[in-house]
Amino acid sequence: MDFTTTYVLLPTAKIIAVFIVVLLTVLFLTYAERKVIAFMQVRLGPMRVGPWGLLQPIADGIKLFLKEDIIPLKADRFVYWIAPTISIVPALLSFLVVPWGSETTLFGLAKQPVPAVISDLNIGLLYILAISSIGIYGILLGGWASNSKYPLLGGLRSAAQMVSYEVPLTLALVGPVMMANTLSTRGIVEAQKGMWFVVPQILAFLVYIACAVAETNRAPYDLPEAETELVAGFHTEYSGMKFAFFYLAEYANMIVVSSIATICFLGGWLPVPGLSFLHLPSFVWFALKVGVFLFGYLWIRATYPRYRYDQLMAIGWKFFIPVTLINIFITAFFLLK
Amino acid sequence: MFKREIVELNMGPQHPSTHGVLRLKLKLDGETVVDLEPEIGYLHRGVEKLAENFNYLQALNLTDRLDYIAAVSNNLGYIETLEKLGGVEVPKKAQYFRVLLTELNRIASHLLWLATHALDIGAMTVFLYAFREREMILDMFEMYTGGRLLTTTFRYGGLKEDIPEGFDKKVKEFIKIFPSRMEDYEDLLTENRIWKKRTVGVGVISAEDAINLGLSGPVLRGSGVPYDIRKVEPYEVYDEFDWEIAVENGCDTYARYKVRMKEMRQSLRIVEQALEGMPEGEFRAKVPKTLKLPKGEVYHSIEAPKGELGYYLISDGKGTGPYRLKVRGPSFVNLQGLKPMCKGHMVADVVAIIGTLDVVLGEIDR
Amino acid sequence: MSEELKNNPSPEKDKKEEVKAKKPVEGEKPKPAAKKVPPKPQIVVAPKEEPAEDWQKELIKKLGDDVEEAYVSVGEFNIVLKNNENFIANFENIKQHGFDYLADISSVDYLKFEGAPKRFGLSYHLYSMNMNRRLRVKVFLDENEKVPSVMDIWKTADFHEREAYDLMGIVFTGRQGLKRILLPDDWVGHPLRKDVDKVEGREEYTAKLVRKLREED
Amino acid sequence: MEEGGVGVGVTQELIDKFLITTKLEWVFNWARKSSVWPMTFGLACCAIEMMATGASRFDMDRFGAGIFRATPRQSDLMIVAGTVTLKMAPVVRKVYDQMPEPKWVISMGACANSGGLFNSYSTLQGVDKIVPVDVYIPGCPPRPESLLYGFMRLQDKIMKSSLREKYLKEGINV
Repeated sequence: MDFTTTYVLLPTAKIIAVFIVVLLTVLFLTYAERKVIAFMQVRLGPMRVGPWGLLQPIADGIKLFLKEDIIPLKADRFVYWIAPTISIVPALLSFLVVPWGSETTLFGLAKQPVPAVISDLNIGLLYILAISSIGIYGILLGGWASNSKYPLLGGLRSAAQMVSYEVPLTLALVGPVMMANTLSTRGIVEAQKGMWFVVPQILAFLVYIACAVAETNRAPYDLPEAETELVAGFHTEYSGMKFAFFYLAEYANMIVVSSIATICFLGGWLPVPGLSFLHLPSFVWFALKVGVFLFGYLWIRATYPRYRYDQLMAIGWKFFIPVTLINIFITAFFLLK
Repeated sequence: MFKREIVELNMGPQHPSTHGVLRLKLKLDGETVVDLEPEIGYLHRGVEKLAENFNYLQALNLTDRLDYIAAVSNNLGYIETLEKLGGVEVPKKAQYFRVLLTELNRIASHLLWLATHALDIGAMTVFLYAFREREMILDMFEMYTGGRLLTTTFRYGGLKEDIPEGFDKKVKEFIKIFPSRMEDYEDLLTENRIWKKRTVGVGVISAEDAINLGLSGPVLRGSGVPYDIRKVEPYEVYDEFDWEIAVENGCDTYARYKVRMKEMRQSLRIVEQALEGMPEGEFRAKVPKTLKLPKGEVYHSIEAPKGELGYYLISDGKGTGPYRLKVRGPSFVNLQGLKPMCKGHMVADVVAIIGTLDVVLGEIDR
Repeated sequence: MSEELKNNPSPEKDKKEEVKAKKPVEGEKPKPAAKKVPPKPQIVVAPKEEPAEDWQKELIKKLGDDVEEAYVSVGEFNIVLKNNENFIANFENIKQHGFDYLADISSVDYLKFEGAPKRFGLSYHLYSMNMNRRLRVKVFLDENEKVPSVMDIWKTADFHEREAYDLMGIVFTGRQGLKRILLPDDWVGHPLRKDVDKVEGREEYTAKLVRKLREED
Repeated sequence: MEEGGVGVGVTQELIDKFLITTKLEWVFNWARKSSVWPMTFGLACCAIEMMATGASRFDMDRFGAGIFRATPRQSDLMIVAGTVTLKMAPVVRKVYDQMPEPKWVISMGACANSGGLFNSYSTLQGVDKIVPVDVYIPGCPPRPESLLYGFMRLQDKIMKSSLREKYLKEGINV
């Protein structure tokens, strides 16, 4: 393969493919959310816009794009403007190291199969964690720059929440990393060929799920935007496209954390043990697993009430962190043996 | 290095969880409430003044719109006040049917409370489940009165018209379905750890304070005071049924939640008995076409879903309408409990406490 | 109308009277109505009776000279108190008598009411949780006459008194924060007074509001 | 929002020259009508029926209008559900001003339309005195079906709206 294909054409093709797929998934995740929750709530959900309401997210998108963009008079204009961008860009950047399958030829573009990941960094997991920490600045700055009280409270809540939950989230991922002995996302998946890490790392897995929900501000940890308390939380003052960015970032983050869960605990693109005779393409397995997580998100949202701010902090620091630490010790003990 | 600052936060009148147009001026230290001042009157429609300009029947329409969630209860209280002053005997059948409808309304009102309270705390599915059952009750109202929400149900001396055919079938169906639906809500909430965390120990008020503040209804009964006007001063035919007052001793939001849940079950019991024991006969006593009441005054209170609903009626004996009609709305008085309940709690708890007080602004502002 | 009732008693009447037997006056009430001559409209007055029960007599005795009038009407026990220096002490007395629950304070404008001693009136509706009794304490006030607040005895009086001030213009002394509660702060007048029309002040206020909104645009 | 720019008078010619209408406008209108997010703005009795409209039996989400936003900044439609009192009127106006364009107002129920039953000293006689209303729904309170019908009429109105006419009518700063 020549230089251009390897270093320019292939990566570009991968980036475009991933970007389109992610954006489409995000869009239809909003549709799925409304539809799934509607069925759980004995309703029908969107059904008038296009067949089965399938065009709903597109209509929403166009409408938000066309909406008047209000910047409050007292807001810090530059920070106010840049906050949504800070929010969404890291969310999309995280997909750089998410392996969506084993190998791909990119519809014949590549002559030999190449790894189905944009870039197989040897510190992939660390990269995701680092990048996704930046996203919180978007929320924090957005809340602050609005110069209004509800967004400020929302911003403060999210800052505290994210800082608290980043720690157990990271610690929960240490277990799988120790077992795989690598930080590369592909490496972690490949290490699970014998047994998925969800079995030995069940503690870490449960903590990870709980923290991931908190990290993405979803119910029952949706305090930064708790509608009934803070009107709309940090994005109360945002309208139109800027609000849409926050909205998209939230859903993109959901996909990111679901992907990490799939990679670290559920064997990534590997087929479900016992079902490998189906011979499904690897990216289908990956998508299915991520889908299960996303469905879980919606299910939780439809079921649980919301935590209170101080209670959320309490379980984060007093329960999740000790549990993950214990898990690390246990893992280390067995690995040493 | 850091300066502690008390932040003033305006909650409402346009806020999703103030149940209408209640406005709270909060003083916050971080997220902790230091002080709070409810500001009301954003729905003050001058009901009492209008009643003086209306005749007795027209004023009945106004009572619908006080506590618009429990219009039937309001009608009942008002009509009974008139009947007390006029001294008319209501036929047994009308009394039974009044009890039946009022208790159905109590269930509907509590369902709406449950829906909004749960939504405020973040459990959105309960909201939609509760509305589903509420629609069944509204269907019955519609069948009898023609209105879903505002019913203008009863008339001086009895009922507006006879009970329609097929009404009992609908009630029976509801009685059959409702207990299992109650289980559903309880499954979602009662033992839910998050729900308990959000409600236990939140908004505590002692029985003494509650009486001193004039609180009534489930809020008072949640503090262990068995004050239910249906039992202590029975009106209509409540003393003929077998039921219990729902009381809890927790004094907190969770206790009040349990009181209302129990009350729905008790109401269903009364509905069942009222339907079974429904006597035959006249549905309305013989009363003159234009109503004129003797000169005098009367205060009559009933147990509305929110608490003691009292009407103070003065008649000058001349006009065909009230000389003065004062409404003692339970929510108006219960709202005074908000301040002592909220102090020292967090913003999120304020939302829960407003929900647990179950205030309706139509009744507060009148 | 009660006359008609007497002539055509409903079959359930007897039982109903049993139920309500504990209320003293229920039986006597139709009497004055019976005197009524149908073609000539004439004011029927709900009768007033002497208080018969022991606790009622005891309470009247305890309050002594401050009681202007005490009677039972439509089954309700009324005490009319004088608005004098003992006002608060009397209420404390009443509370010690078991009336621990203040249900309501209503303000009334008696301007067009025949036979009222003074223009305004306040009715305190009290209830005793332990003994299950009700009591109405009334006090009559002249225009611009002030009345002491009972907020120190029952905290619940706060909203009620503010409402009476807002809508009727009755001023309570000895309390904090007596300001408008239902109407906007810049409202002029007290709408529940009988000499105020039901729409008085609305058009002016609306016009002011619309003008203000126009200016802001 | 308050960006001014150089004011130039709008002429028919200018608009015909610069505005691509028809097809694109159809897409815009379609998107707008399919995604009308109402604001949770209950005032009185009608608010309960508005809630019922959003709940399981009537389900406004079918029309894509199920996302009730709590903040005016993110909503497209204000349903004035209930009596507007004089004390509340400035707040209603303020909330309306906070909504981003394009925005619509449904006046729900007799009180919001004309004051209804409450011809008294403290009520505003019709919300149209302070905000422009697109659709009036009669009833006291209107049934959820009425609200849905009113909402569909609003959708029709949105479909018929045209930028060209709007700019010609109001004038625009180019």
